[in-house]
Amino acid sequence: MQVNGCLEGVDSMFKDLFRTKPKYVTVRPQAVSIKQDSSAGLWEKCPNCENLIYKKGLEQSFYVCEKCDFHFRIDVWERLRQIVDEGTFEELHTDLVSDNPLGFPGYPEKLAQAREKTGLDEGLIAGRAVIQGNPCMLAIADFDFMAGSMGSVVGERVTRTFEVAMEQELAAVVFSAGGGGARMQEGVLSLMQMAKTSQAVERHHQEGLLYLSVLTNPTLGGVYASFASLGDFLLAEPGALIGFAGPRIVEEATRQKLPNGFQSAEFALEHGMIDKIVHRKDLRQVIGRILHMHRKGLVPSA
Amino acid sequence: MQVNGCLEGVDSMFKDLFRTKPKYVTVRPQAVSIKQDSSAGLWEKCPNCENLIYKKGLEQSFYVCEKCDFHFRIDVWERLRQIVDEGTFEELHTDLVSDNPLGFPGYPEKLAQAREKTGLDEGLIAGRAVIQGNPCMLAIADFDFMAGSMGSVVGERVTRTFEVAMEQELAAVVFSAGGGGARMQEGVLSLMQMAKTSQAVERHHQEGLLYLSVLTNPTLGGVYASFASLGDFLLAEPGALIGFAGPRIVEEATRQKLPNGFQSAEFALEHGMIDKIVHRKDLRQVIGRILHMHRKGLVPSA
Amino acid sequence: MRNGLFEWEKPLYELELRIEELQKFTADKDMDLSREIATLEKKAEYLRREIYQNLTAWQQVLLARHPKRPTTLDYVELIFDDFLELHGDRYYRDDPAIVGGLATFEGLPVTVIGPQKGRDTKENIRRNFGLPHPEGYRKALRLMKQAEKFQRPIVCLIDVVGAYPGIEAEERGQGVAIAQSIRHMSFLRTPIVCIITGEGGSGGALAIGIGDRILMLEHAWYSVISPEMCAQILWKDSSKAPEAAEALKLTAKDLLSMNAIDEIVPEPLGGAHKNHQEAAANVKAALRQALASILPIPLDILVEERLERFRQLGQWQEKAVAASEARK
Amino acid sequence: MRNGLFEWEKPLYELELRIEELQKFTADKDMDLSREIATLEKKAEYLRREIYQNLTAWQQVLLARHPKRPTTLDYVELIFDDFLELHGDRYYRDDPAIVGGLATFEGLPVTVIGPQKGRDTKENIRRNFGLPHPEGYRKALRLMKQAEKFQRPIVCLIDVVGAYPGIEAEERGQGVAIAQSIRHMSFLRTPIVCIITGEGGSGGALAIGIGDRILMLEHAWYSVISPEMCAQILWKDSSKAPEAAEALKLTAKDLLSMNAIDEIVPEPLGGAHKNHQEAAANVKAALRQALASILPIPLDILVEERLERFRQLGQWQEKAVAASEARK
Ligand SMILES: [Zn+2]
Ligand SMILES: [Zn+2]
Repeated sequence: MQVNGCLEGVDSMFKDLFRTKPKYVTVRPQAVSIKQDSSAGLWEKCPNCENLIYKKGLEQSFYVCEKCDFHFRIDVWERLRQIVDEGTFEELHTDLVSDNPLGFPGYPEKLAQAREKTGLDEGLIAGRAVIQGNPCMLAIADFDFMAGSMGSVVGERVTRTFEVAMEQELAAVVFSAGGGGARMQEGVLSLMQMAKTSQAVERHHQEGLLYLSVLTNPTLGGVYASFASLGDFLLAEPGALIGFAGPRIVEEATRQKLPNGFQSAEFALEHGMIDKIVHRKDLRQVIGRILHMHRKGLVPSA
Repeated sequence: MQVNGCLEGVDSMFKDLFRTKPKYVTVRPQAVSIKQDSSAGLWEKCPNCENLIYKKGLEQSFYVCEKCDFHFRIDVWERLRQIVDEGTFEELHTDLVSDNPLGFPGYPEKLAQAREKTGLDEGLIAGRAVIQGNPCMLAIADFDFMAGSMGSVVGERVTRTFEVAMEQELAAVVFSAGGGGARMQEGVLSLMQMAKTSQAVERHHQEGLLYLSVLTNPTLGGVYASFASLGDFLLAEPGALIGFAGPRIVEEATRQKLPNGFQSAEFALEHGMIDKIVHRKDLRQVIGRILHMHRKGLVPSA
Repeated sequence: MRNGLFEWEKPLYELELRIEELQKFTADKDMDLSREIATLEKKAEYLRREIYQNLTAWQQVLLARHPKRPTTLDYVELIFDDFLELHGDRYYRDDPAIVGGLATFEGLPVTVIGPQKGRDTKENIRRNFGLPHPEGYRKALRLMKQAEKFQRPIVCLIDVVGAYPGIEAEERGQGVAIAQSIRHMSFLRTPIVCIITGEGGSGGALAIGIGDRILMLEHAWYSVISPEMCAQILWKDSSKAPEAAEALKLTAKDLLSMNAIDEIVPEPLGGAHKNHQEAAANVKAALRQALASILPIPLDILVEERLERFRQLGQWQEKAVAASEARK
Repeated sequence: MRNGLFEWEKPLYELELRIEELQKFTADKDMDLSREIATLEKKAEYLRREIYQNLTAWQQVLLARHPKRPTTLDYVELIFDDFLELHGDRYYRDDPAIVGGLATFEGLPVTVIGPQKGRDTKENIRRNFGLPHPEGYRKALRLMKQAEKFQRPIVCLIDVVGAYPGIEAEERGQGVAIAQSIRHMSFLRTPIVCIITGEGGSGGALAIGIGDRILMLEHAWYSVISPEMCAQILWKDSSKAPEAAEALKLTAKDLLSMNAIDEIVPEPLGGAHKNHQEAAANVKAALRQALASILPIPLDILVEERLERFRQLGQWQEKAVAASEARK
């Protein structure tokens, strides 16, 4: 009963959460993953069109290739910088640290590497934010942290995002980038996060509150097949890979050549699975507009 | 305001309906449309396999060709004989007679012909019945009456079927055979019966009551696109034509060759649109079983 | 029709040409023809009213199909602000033959939905000539349910010949999609205004036509079947469509008299295609009034009244005695 | 595996053969070998327990995949009466990889749903080897909503390697279908018993796995990923599946210890395929008990408890101070 044991304190802890003053996190625009990953040069080659891009210009272009619109993967801090009104993000639920519930070989080491690589303690940060003047609960996944996969901590943070949103009657905005889907090192407990998060979404929904899900590259597996696809509005970045079984799995299972653009955001749009593809440069404004249109108290002029 | 005028009395009339003793209709097994339609011989040729069938044997075989299972079209009286516990059908809503609201040329004559041909006053009879011991509200359309199309009277009778079922907390069983769908001679008023009947189905549904819809040959157009496809259970007779736009319309509009078995019950089953195809000889038993399984007060043995 | 002009408009057109000529003459030659022009204009004015106020049912149908008639997206652009189109049914496909999304109407967030005809051949092919597949109706219903969640009013702009009668549409349950849309739209706990802007073709229109207020443009038509198909079925001759149009009672005036609609929205003289701005302004005014009249109604009552309106539609004779006697 | 026999069963099988020989010898030659036989049988009994009670995780996985293992329809036939199969999702297709319908369980009407593997090659092809498409999950959800309407208990029999990873399945929204199923199943106001009878493969199993009681057969497995795929991803070597099976903690015992299931249903010695009747009888007894324990619970509380169970699943450390310090 190890699992239960460590959970006993959750309820009371949850209630204590808002008595302690939330910690303000400074947005750190310098921590852009693309810079960490690439070599030390001044120039970055676009992986799509091979255009050479001056790195310092990328920040102004939202980390989008100006030639072909390829959207570079960005980390949570860059995402915050692009989306959130400056200085408004308060991170929550930082007291949760991943355990190794199955004693899975190599998991602690992988976690340590991911922490080192990203500077994050887990694959998703969550908190309160203001977007174009509209307060909301916000969660952002980071693909560089174990492929944005959902373990117990990610699942719990997503769940609490909706729970706090309910408590405070706020909209929820979630950026998913869960390429690995579930985190297999946490076995069936990882699978169960799909249930837990979907249920939190539905409870929030039943209160008549808005949930805006933004599918970023890639959103696959258990992340897509739970909270990420359950938004009132599903926006996606251009070219984002979106699907349940990843393309390699589909190719192996079916031994068929995948159609062009298979599982791209454009493919998902055509097949009726998302509401809209939004260029990264417009994302803040579109999200802001949707949030604004769902504010209570907008009165008919008639 | 001609339309409204004639409707003013409806509400009070509706309430009076059950004060007057319902009239018991005797089942008339001799009035089988196939006999009326065919020539005077002793033998009937199966239109599907050209098998020669001894007419007197048809009654015992439920008007199904024993060689190829072709289901002959049957009239409401034969349907009652096959489905309803003997002597239990009480016809209701017989006081409604079709008008000519649009002054549509030739409509009164068509009605007169249909009445003559079928011995019915309209294309659907409705009432209370018992099926294998289970009381229910029952409505049966007759294709031979202007292709079973839905005018104001058919729409009203279907609507009242569900309303009385709600009042008496009964299941509703409806046999559709609306090949013409809407009755164009009543114009937009005919179209509006789709709304009226669908709304009655939903109200009945919201009371947690069972609606079992049986799609018989053919069920098309406005009949299919309203009450007929909204059952909790959708059963169909083998080979029944089921669809929105009829096959000729589809062929003309698309100039494509229609696939084999297009819009057959089997096609609808494969495409996920119906629950089950039931042979006419099993229909009574299957309906009875479903009704029985939805009786209140079935208690767990555990 | 030639140059977007109907046969019956020809006398008027010729008169207008003549007036133009005279005006040009006046300007060029500095001659005073104002009396002649005034006479002709008076005559033209008379002719205009004579023609457009006495259109036959069939002429109205043709007007409603004018290729330059404003489409759903034209109205959206002219009437609403900040339209954000939303896509997809979440089951199979995004159907370009129905558009829908969020918008504001004079500051009020609304959900706008409507079939969309193409404005040129290329767009028509992409949008299947505005003939929706089941996924179009499923998208519409999804957006309506979204609107209901936020108690956002719904505005349906209806201009559709009918649901697409195609093989794939049948495979994917065109009839089921329409029935479910009618069923669930009827019970939505949010105000709904439907406006038939052009063609209101049968179940394909009714599927998104269950409203608390149902408005109809002056020259739109709404019927259980198209006049051509009606003529074909009844008289085996689709060229008798004009007679069928007459018999079907499909004009706005007819529908108002049958209580199938609440109000007729006037069009610019000659039809909405003559002046998109004016047509849209009229729709806007009517929509404003319709919303103002239903927004204050509590949702329970709103839905009850919506259901009651449809419950009352239908016409028959009551012959309780005669019927039961005939059966004895 | 040869003749339906696993490698590790070989010593036992040989011993059983030997006993049979001796018995035959006794009968044919009229010799008393009862002492020898008794000794061997004792040994066999010991070996049987030794083998089947100490199966590795991987051996359990193989057992759960035994081609003769009872399928969903086998259990339906042996446990329920009057099964009436119902078809279709009402959107696209009837998926033969998931079966569902009405039945009675000891007189109580229930809705039974489960993925269905084929019992021979031909059926396997028709049923896509029991790998559901989105329409399968949509059918399941439709039948569950139907059950909810009549407050009819739902029994899900789960045996599925996973949701089908095919092109068309992705086109039609496999992920969306699973998410919606999880979401809506969680809130159904009717009792739900889930029984993992064979394979419980990831989201494809969870989609119909949200129950008030979740039972699992002794040799079934349930995991976030198949051992082969896990080994392939982690160690680029799917032959390391046995290690992955061990690491994933996917056996019934493991799941019970993690509170992911409520109860283990015992199988006949050697696995359910050795005796379908006995396996079904055990499932039946467990189902009877499970239903008896949840049927009396008021629906409000039932749903709350269902949600609470999943709300509690997950494991982490709480390091409020450490974490916030690390960030300073
Ligand atoms: Zn580029
Ligand atoms: Zn035959």
